[in-house]
Parts: sequence; structure tokens; C-alpha cells
Amino acid sequence: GCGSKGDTTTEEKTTEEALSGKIVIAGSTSVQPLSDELAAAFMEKYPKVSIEVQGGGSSVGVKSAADKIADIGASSREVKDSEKKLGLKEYVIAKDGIAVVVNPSNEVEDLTLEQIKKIFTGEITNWKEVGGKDQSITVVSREEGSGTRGAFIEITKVEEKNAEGKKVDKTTVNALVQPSTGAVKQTVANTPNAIGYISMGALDKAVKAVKVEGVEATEATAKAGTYKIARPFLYLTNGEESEVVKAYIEFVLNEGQEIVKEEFISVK
Amino acid sequence: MKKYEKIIEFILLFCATVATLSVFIITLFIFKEGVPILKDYGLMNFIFGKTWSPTNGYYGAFPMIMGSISVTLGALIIGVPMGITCAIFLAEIAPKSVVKVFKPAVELLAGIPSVVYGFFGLNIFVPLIRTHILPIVQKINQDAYTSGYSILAGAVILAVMILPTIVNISENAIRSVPVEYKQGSLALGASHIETIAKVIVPAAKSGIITSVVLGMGRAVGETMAVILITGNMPKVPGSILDSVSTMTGTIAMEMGYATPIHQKALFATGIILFVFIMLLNITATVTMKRLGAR
Amino acid sequence: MVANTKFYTEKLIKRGSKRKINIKEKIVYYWIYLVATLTILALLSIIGYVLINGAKHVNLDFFIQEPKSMGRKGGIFSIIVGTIYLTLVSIAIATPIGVSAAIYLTEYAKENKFIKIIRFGTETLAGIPSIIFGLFGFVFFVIFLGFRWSILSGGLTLALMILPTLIRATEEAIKTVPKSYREGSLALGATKWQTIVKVVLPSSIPGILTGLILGVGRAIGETAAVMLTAGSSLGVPESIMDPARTMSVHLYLLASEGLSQEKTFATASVLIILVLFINFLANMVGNRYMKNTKASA
Amino acid sequence: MSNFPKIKVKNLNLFYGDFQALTDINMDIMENKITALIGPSGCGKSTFLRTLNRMNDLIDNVKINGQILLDGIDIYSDECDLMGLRKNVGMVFQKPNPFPKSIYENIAYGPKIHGIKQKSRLDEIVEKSLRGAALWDEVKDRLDKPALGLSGGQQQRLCIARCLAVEPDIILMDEPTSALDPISTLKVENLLDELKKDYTIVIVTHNMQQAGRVSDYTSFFLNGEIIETDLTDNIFSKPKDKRTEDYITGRFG
Amino acid sequence: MSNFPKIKVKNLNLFYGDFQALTDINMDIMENKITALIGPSGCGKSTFLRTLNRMNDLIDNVKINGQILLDGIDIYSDECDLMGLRKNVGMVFQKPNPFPKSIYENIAYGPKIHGIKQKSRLDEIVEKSLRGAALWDEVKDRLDKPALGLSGGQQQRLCIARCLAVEPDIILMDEPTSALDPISTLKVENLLDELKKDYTIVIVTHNMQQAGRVSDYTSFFLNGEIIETDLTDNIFSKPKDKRTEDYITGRFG
Ligand SMILES: Nc1ncnc2c1ncn2[C@@H]1O[C@H](COP(=O)(O)OP(=O)(O)OP(=O)(O)O)[C@@H](O)[C@H]1O
Ligand SMILES: Nc1ncnc2c1ncn2[C@@H]1O[C@H](COP(=O)(O)OP(=O)(O)OP(=O)(O)O)[C@@H](O)[C@H]1O
Ligand SMILES: [Mg+2]
Ligand SMILES: [Mg+2]
Ligand SMILES: O=P([O-])([O-])[O-]
Repeated sequence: GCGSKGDTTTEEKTTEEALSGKIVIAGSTSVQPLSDELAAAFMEKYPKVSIEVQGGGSSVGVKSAADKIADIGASSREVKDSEKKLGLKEYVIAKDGIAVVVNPSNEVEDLTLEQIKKIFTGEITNWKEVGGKDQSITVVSREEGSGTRGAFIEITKVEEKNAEGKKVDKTTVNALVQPSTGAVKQTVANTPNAIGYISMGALDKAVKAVKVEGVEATEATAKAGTYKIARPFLYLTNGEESEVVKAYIEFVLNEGQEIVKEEFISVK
Repeated sequence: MKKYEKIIEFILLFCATVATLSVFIITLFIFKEGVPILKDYGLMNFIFGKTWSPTNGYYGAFPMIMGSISVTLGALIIGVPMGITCAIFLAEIAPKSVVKVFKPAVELLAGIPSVVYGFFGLNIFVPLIRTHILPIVQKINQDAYTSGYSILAGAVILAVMILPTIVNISENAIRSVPVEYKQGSLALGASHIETIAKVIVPAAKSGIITSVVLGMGRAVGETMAVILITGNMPKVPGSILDSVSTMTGTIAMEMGYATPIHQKALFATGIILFVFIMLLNITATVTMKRLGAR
Repeated sequence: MVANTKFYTEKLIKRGSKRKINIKEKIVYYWIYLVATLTILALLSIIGYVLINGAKHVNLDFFIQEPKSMGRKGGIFSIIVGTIYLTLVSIAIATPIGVSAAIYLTEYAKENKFIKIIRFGTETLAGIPSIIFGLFGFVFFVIFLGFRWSILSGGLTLALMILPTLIRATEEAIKTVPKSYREGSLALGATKWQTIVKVVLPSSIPGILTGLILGVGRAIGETAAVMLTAGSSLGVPESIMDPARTMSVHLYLLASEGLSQEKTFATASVLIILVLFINFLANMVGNRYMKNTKASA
Repeated sequence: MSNFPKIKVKNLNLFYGDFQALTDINMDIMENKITALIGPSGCGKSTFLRTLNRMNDLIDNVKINGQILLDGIDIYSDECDLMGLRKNVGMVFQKPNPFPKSIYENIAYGPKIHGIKQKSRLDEIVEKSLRGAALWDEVKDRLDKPALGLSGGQQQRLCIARCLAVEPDIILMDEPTSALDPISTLKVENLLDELKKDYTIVIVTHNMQQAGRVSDYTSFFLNGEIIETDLTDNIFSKPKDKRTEDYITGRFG
Repeated sequence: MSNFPKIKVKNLNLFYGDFQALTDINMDIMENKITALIGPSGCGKSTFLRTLNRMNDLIDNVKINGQILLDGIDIYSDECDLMGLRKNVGMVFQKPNPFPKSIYENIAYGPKIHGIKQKSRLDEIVEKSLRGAALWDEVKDRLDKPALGLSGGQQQRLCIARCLAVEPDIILMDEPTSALDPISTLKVENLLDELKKDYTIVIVTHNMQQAGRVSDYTSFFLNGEIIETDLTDNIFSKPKDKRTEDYITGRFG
């Protein structure tokens, strides 16, 4: 037992050591924590590979993959029609719910999609209108181009078609704008009357996720489809992929799904 | 011998040119990328348009321009009187021993990276404004509301940031006022304070103005600290407790977006910023020349 | 007549005759002291707040461990490496160009239109906000030249930013070298370049160093332009083509995302201590500089 | 007019830190006379002059003991108001030092400081002072022009006018003509003769001829001490002290 | 030694922009003699001296015409190598200007510039030059100390030594003792007497006595022109020109 085990490890090592190179992943700040973990696991397995993960937002992911300034672009929304012509190769690596979060001191537990829409379009501006205290609502949104924002406004119908059939983002101008999932969470955690939306994978005790249409925000409900606000995580590549990138994506889509399962919804 | 001297001179000249050339390249780049949208969208529409919503095709930079102006103005209102007072204190009033401690301290303040100020503002000022200043304001105006992310928070932090610039340059200007002026005034029976107010500060005004302009440049140009504390709300502010987004902040946050037109709009914002700063510098130079000539 | 004058004088110079002005002036003095105190307090409170909350989390491990889980855990080793790397690269690019430009402007240039343009260029460069450099660096170095997010892109961008400071400091330093040194050297049959290298530059080294230190300070403090050009990835950079995250960028991301208060304070503390150290260094060089010029005067 | 001592200096000692710049000065300064202070460079003339309106107060670590009585009031005692003293004891400096303001503003500065706000009153004072300093005719058409545009001699007379505008009793002058050309010097010297009708004047000068020409009394300083004070005619014709004689005849200094 | 003209100046004119500082200068400078240039301030002495090693080249918009022949070669022609000229025509300035380096480095600077690298050779030159400038005994134990630590007189002799180290034929001196005290002045004057055995020396001086004491020839400058050049003894005892006489007897200047 012992000996053969040792043998396989050394054998494995030689093949693993053969794989070397560098990967730069950039884009969605919702995907970032997941990429970080996946990369760590991959680098542990192949010590000669180095993977650099950085944020920016989903649009940065699409653009940097297209411009080839990143090897892999990460996006937390579907690629838009206008971006399709860039000819990027897409890999769905996970699914994620978007949690609607409020400050832990907030009594509101449950919101309907309609209410959420009205809050984010600025029709509802006081918590008492949705069963909370008589306090103004501080809406916290993401920057233009965020994947989370894109998915959120689409599902909650904050984005509407106008007369010409063009989609229009109706997010209220009275919203604070923060440039990352973490920043939204931080702002909501620190501001008593705030409401925001973040990747479900980033949820922790600092903020409180409300039920949407009575459904709790968990991986299970999102996977089951009862929790309405969910979107895919994508990896995007442009043109011929290098050996390492291929190996990494292969890893993410298979072994890596174990890691995905911990916080997100596996695609397997 | 002569030849290699010529070659060296040429290399040196080349290096001097690189510095200049880079300004032209930078200017060229920014303008090349930004001018088309200013043309298509209309310069006036861009500058005075009240809606910034690139995904919807609205590129009105007015909220950001107002954001930058209001935060900067706020910083100047707080920072300039404080800075000039400190400069007077250092140059005219403080005993040597105090100057020895005070001056390095102010210089230290100048060296601290702006993010540290931003972090401090985020942790201290934003909550402070929400929990302590808002209730006071609400006593006067029931409807007042703020999340704390506000012009006020940005202005306070920027004021602290520009303070060293104003103090250092103004102090030098005040110190370089010839001592004869001071003696002349004192010998007429003027008090020290009168002498400072009526002779020394007026004689140092061109230096003081320079310091304010430089401070202003620094405030307009600051990016990350402002992103952290002003809330980045692309809306024309109505009060100092409102959140705003600034030109610099918007560029930093939205840079690198997929749609080319959106990116061009950011370059156009860069042009506005660029022109703004240039105007500021030119005004400063002209004022200084006028004051110097007198 | 005599008695009369005396009475008049007495009224004039006896104390108390000008009470009102005295009170007004007292208020002005109080105001000045108050503002000065406030300024010092502001400084102390910022530094104190950061250091008191942060110093206890700064230990050896913090320096030698790599950051984990986006900076929530671990230390700032790769960030220190990135900061040093980026600073060195930007200095290495800016120094030869900046010092050469300054030499040209002070020793060779005759006042003509071309020189005026060059001067205008360097002065304008000093006034451009850093985000514009970032914008330019991102489009030009990162995308157009294909350097991607890397220390090279960041270093080039920062080099452009610190160039004016460096040029100005060097010019000032060179200008303070007495003309008599140059004459002495030239009269011995030295060429202009020999005179510059052997007499002028050695005398202005402290001034140049001061400029460099200021440049380093700016490189360390810059956030927006660095994020856009050098990226923000957490790995240890191994080559000039690798992306890197500097301390200011790290602090910004930690602060904005609220990943860990503890690490944020610790990083801010390290930054402040670094700045303290740089100031100390600049003062030391500056003092030596003063001594040198005094001895030669 | 009289032979009445306007200022009495008693046992005055002055130290810059450890260095004693004035030793045991005793001297009477007569009302409505011109007193000249002469002596080699560094002997303490300026220092002494500046004790009379307490301009030395500006310098760090100056220590003074002894008394200076102005009309019987000790100007270094607590009961003396410094601003009032300086208003009463005007000063004109070696280098003309007009403020970087207009000619008018230069003259009006003092009166304004001392509370005069009325425009007509100020106009009056400006004219009177400029006439008093024999400058009126030269500048009356350009009162709003910068004072720094005047020639050196005009600037110096402007400074004298500025000093007159606050109506002092005494005027101190520290080498007021040393920065001027001969013609301007002459004008200022003539002016002094006019002024002594109304003012008590103390003048420091390096120029022996000048001292002889303009002053009634002369005091000879050496190494921080007064060697002798006497009528100018006596000092120049029959000095009592050998050292005074040596100095006056140019044997040292 | 000889009465051979080392330098011949022919019809030299020099302009600073539009201002003519030298007009039609004609002069022979004799080998191994000391030639003194005297004249009132601003008459062009320094300007003329600096034409001899082309130090005026450093100044913008200087225009020169005429000829200066050094051993028959026109130093303003293309065939003259500027660095070589300056090596050959040394210069000592009014204010001692040692470099902020050690004493040794100051002397070795010139030889190094001109390509001497060997340490032993440099040591030799340093000693010889310092002995030549009568400074060796005073500094031999502290050659590695900063030159700026020397007294003014020592610094001036150091500058002379520095000049000797490149082995010039001619030494130009622009008021070399005006910044020195009498004792140092004496030492430098004695040195000049020694040096003229081996060098041709041109010295500008304000001090008539000095010109009389040290020089063989004297040239009197006035308003950019040479009034007369003659043996020093003649100039001082029986000047040909009235203006020279007036100047020497102190009637103007
Ligand atoms: N602020 C000062 N600190 C220390 N010593 C001083 C100061 N001012 C003057 N002294 C010294 O006091 C002495 C008297 O100086 P003072 O200026 O009164 O001389 P003076 O007679 O006016 O000379 P001069 O004719 O050159 O103006 C001098 O030795 C001078 O060096
Ligand atoms: N760089 C210059 N530009 C313009 N004019 C100059 C320059 N240098 C000197 N001059 C003028 O040339 C004239 C001769 O000057 P120079 O220095 O040769 O006089 P000098 O005889 O050496 O006087 P001094 O005895 O004061 O040193 C003077 O009128 C001077 O003002
Ligand atoms: Mg004096
Ligand atoms: Mg001269
Ligand atoms: O950062 P995003 O996932 O919202 O694009």
C-alpha cells in the first residue's frame, strides 16, 4: 500500500511538473473569489503554474479577453449580443444566485420582485412602504458594466423595454454606486438603511439576505430555480488557448466543481 | 573630442524632448479617443447633459462635472483659510521650537498616500456625518437625509490632503517677503497682526495664490480617496450632504468597458478634466504674471 | 509747552489707551493658535487612528506571508515585492531621462522657442491628474503596445508621472552649483561634458536624491493609475511582464471591499511607517545637502 | 527751540545672547535738535538707535537693562504701550522701504492703522506729509501709482513722509542717505533742516561731512560705548577724547 | 629671459550684444614677464583677460573680431583646439574657487582630464605643483582633506597649483588677491616673482601698489580701450598720457 502510493505520487509529480506557465484572469468581482480558490487549488497541484486573478467587473472581463490583455476573462452575466461578434469562446463554470441584502439591523425579511423593482427604480423610497421602519432607503447599486447589475436588473425588471423596444436601465439616480461586490457588501454592512445586491457566494454575517417572493437565498433554492435571481459564471477566452489555460479550464470544469459546490452551484 | 560632445548634447536634448513629447502623445491620445463622441453627441449635450447612463446611451457629464467642482470647492473652503492661517502661524508667529516640530509634521501629511485618507474618511467621517451631523441638520430641515457618503465627507478629506500643499508654498511665500516691509510697518506703530494682514500677506499674495491653485489641482485630480467616500452617485447634487460622483472617479470605475462608445465617453470626460486643469494652470500663470508686474 | 507735550506723550504711549484693538488682536491670535492646533490634531488623529488600530497586527508573519483569500488572510509579502519592483522600475526609467533633461535645460539650453515648448511640456506634465496618466497608460502601454497589465506598463506610466518632479529637483540642484566651479574646470581645459560629470553632478547629487525620494513617494502613493496599468493581482511578480499589486492599491481594495478590518489597518500602518521612513530619509539627504552648499559658499 | 532733553538714556546695556553690543550708555537727546551718531562699523550705532523705538524687540534673545525715559516715561516699563511708542517715535531706514502699494496707500497706511477712516481727512494728511517731506510737487499727479516706481531718493523721502503722517515727536534715521546718489542726498539733508523745527531727530551716519553739516549734537560710539557726546561744532573742532580725534581725522575706522 | 612677444593681440573688438566692451585693442604680451592690466572698474580688464583663453565663449551673444596670436597661431581660428588652448593658458580667478573635493583631487583634476591615470605620475604632479605654488609644506600632511577647509590665501595658492598642474605656458590672473588678507596677499605676490621664471603671466589688479611691485609691464585700460602699455617703471614714473597720470595719482576711478 505504502510503497505503491509513494510511487504514484512521484509519477504524478513528474507529469505535473511538466506543466508550467502563467495565466491572467480578470473581470467579474463576483467570480473573483471563486477563481481565487480554483486557482489556488490548481497551483497546488501544478506548482510551476502561476495564476493571477484580478477584478474589474464583468465588462472588464469581456474586454480584456477580447483585447488579449487577460488570458481568461470572467463574467457573471451572459455575453451580450453586441459582444458576441468578438468571437470569444465561453465556458459556463458555475451558477450563482444574486442575494438582495440589507443591513443586519433591518427588520424587513421578505420582499417581492415587484417591491425590489420599485425600490431600485426609486418608486419606493421608505422602508415603511415595505413593512419596515419609517426610514429612507439608501439604494446601493453596482457600476455600469457590472455583470451582477446586468443580471439583477434584467431579472427584477428594473430594466424595461421602452417604446422603441430598446432595453433601458431604470435604476434610480439616487443610488450609491460601488465598483465591486465587496464594496456593495461593505457599504450595506455599514449603512443602516441600505439595500444592495451581491453574489450569493459572497454572503456572510455582515449583511442580511432577504427572502425573495418568500424564498430564502441559498444555493439549493437557486439550483432548484425557486429563488428567482440567478445567473451563470462564465470564463471567456479569445483564439488559440495555451496548454496551461486548456488544462486549467479542464480542471475547473471537472475536479474544480467540488470547490464550486462549496459556495456556488455546480454545473455538473 | 568635439564630436562626442555633440553626440552627448544630442542625447540630452533627446531626453528633454521625451518629457515634452509624452505630453503631446498623452494629449493626442486623449483627444483622439474622446473628440469623436463630443462631436457626435454634441459638446454642449455632453457638458450640460444631466443624465450619465452609458448603457442607455446617455452621456451627460454634468453631474460629474458638478461633483468634481463641488467637492473641490468644499475642500478649498475648508482648506484654504486653514492652510493660510497655518502658513502665517509657521512663518510669523510660532516660536522656532514649534516650527521645528510642526513643519516636518505638515510635510509628513503631504507624503501620506491619498488612499490612507480615503480609508480614514470612510471609517470615520462617513459614519460621523450620518450619525452626528445629519440629526443636527434634520432639526432644521425635516426631510434632510444622507447616507454619509457625501460632498461634505469628500471635502473634509480633500481639505486635509491639500492642506500641506497650501501651507508649504504659502509659508515660503510669506517668509520671502522682505523684512524691510515688516520693519517699516512696525515702526509706524502698527501691531504685528496688522502688519501681517495689511503688508505681509498682500506682499505674498502671488505665492499664496499659486499654493491655492496647486491645491485645487490636487483636489480635482484625486481619484481613489474620493471613490471611497463620496458615494459615486451620478446626480447633480442639491446639498453638501448629497452623494456625488466625480470625473476622476467615474473614469477609474468604468474604464475598460466593453462598449467602445462608453470608453470614448470616458476619454471625453478626460478631455474635460484636462482642459479644466490646463485652464487652472494658465489662469495661475497669468495672475502671477500680473501680480508680479505690479 | 513742555508740560503739554509730556501729557500728550503720556497719553499716547501709556498702556491701556488702545484696549479695543488689543482684544481684537487677542481673538486673532487665538484663532491662529486654534487652527494650528486643529491641523496638528488632524494629523495626529489620522496617524494615531491608523497606527493604534493597525500596529498590533503588524508582525513578522505579516511581512513574509503571502496574502490569502483575496487578502482576508495572510500577509502582504507579494505586495511588498510588487511595490518595490514597480518603484524600482519607474525610477530606473525616469532617472536617466529626467536627469539628462535637467542637465540639458540648465547647462545647454539657450532661451528660445523650442526650449520654451520643452519647459511648458514638463510643467504641464506636472499638473496632469494621475487618472489621465492611468487612462493613457492603459490604452497605450497595456493595450496598444501589448504590455498587458504589468510592472512594465505601470513603471512606464509612473515614470511619466514622476518625471517633472525629478526634472525640477535636478534643475534646482544643478543651478545651485556655483558658476566658479564650472569656470575653474573649463579653464583647466576640461570639456563641457567632463565639467558636468566631474564637477557639477557630484555637487548636485543630494538634490537629485531628494527629487528621487519625492518621486518614490509619489510612486508608492499612487493608486488609480497603477491599478489601471499594473493590474491588481495578488501573486508574487517574477518578471517585469507580470502584473503586480502595490500597497496603495491593496489598501484601496481592502478598504473598499471591507475584506478584513484587521488587514486593512495593518496595511495602512505599514504604508504610514514607510512614508515616515521616506520623509526621514529625505530630511537626512536634505540636511547633508545644506551642509554641502554652505561649506562651498 | 529749547534745550530740554526729550529722551534720557540711563545706564543702558544691551546683549545679543552673550555678546554685549552696548555698554553703559548714558545720553540726553535734546528736543527739536538733530543728534548724529557716528562711529566705526559694528560699534553699535544701529543697535542703539533701535533701542529708542524698541525695534530690537523683534530680535530673538536680546537682553536689555537700564532705562530709556521718553518725556519721563520709561519705554521699557510695563506701563508703556509699544504701538503708541512706535507711533510717537518714527523711523526711517537705510534702504528706502516703501510698501508694495500705491504712493497714496503708503502714506495713508499709518493713519489708517491708528484709526483714521475718513477719506477727506486721509487726503489731507497725505498731502501735508508729502509736502513736509518735500515730495508733493513731484508725485501729486500720480498718487495712485506704485511707490516702487519712484527713484531711490524719492522713495526715501516717501518713507520720511510716511513717517510724518502718523505725527511722531521723534524721528530716528539709520543712514538714510547711504543708498542715495549725491543729488538725492542733498535733498534729504535740506529736508532735515526743515524738519528739526518740529521734530526731534536722531540720525546715524557714516559720513562725517554729513554729520558736520546737518547735526546740532554728535555722539561718538566705539565698541558699544559712547566715547563722547557734545555739540557737533565742538566734536569736530576740539574733541576731548584722543580716540574721537583719531576717528574724525580718518586715522581708523 | 627674452623680450619675445608670446601673445600678439591685433585690432581686437568685443561686443556684448550691442555694447562694445573692447575697442581696437593692440598689444604684445612678453614671454616670461608679468604684465599688469589696470584701469577703473568696468573698463574691460576682465573682459580682455578672458579673451586670451576664450572664457568669453561661455557667454551668450558675445561677438569678437580681430586676432589673438599665441606663438603665431590665431586662437580664434578653426585650427586652434579650445581645450588645448585652455590647458596651455591657465587662469586664476578673483575669488578662490577650489572644487568641493580633497586637496589632492583638486590638483589631480586637470592632469586626469588630460589623460594621466597612473597614480605615481599623479602623485608626482601634485607634489610638484603644490611646491610650485609654495603650498606643499602647509598641506602635505592633509592632502585628502577637503580643499574648502583651507584658508582663503591657501585656497588661492591651491588654485594656482591646480593651474600649474596642467603645465600651462601662460597664466592669467583676475584680481587674484582682492579677496585675500594682507599676509596672504604678500605670499601670493612673492609666488608670482618665482613663477615668472617659467611662465608668462597676465594679471588684472585694482591695486596700483601691487601693479608697481610685481609687474614688468603695465597696460592702462579706459572705457574698453588701451590708453598705453609700457614698462611698469615708465608708466608709474613718466606716463605719456594725461589720463594715465590722472588715474595713477588717484584723480579719478
Ligand atoms: N541680531 C544680532 N545678533 C547678534 N549680534 C548682532 C546682531 N545685530 C548686530 N549685532 C552685532 O552687534 C554689534 C553692533 O551692531 P550694529 O549693527 O549696531 O553696528 P553699527 O554701528 O550700526 O554698524 P554699521 O555701521 O556697520 O551699521 C556688531 O558687532 C554686530 O555684529
Ligand atoms: N556678460 C556681460 N554682458 C553684458 N555686458 C557685460 C558682461 N560682462 C561685462 N559687461 C560689461 O562690459 C564692461 C567691461 O566689463 P569688465 O568686467 O571687463 O570690467 P572690469 O574692467 O573687469 O571691471 P572690474 O574692475 O569692476 O572687474 C562693463 O561695462 C560691463 O558692464
Ligand atoms: Mg548700522
Ligand atoms: Mg573685472
Ligand atoms: O463584478 P461583477 O460580477 O458584478 O461584474
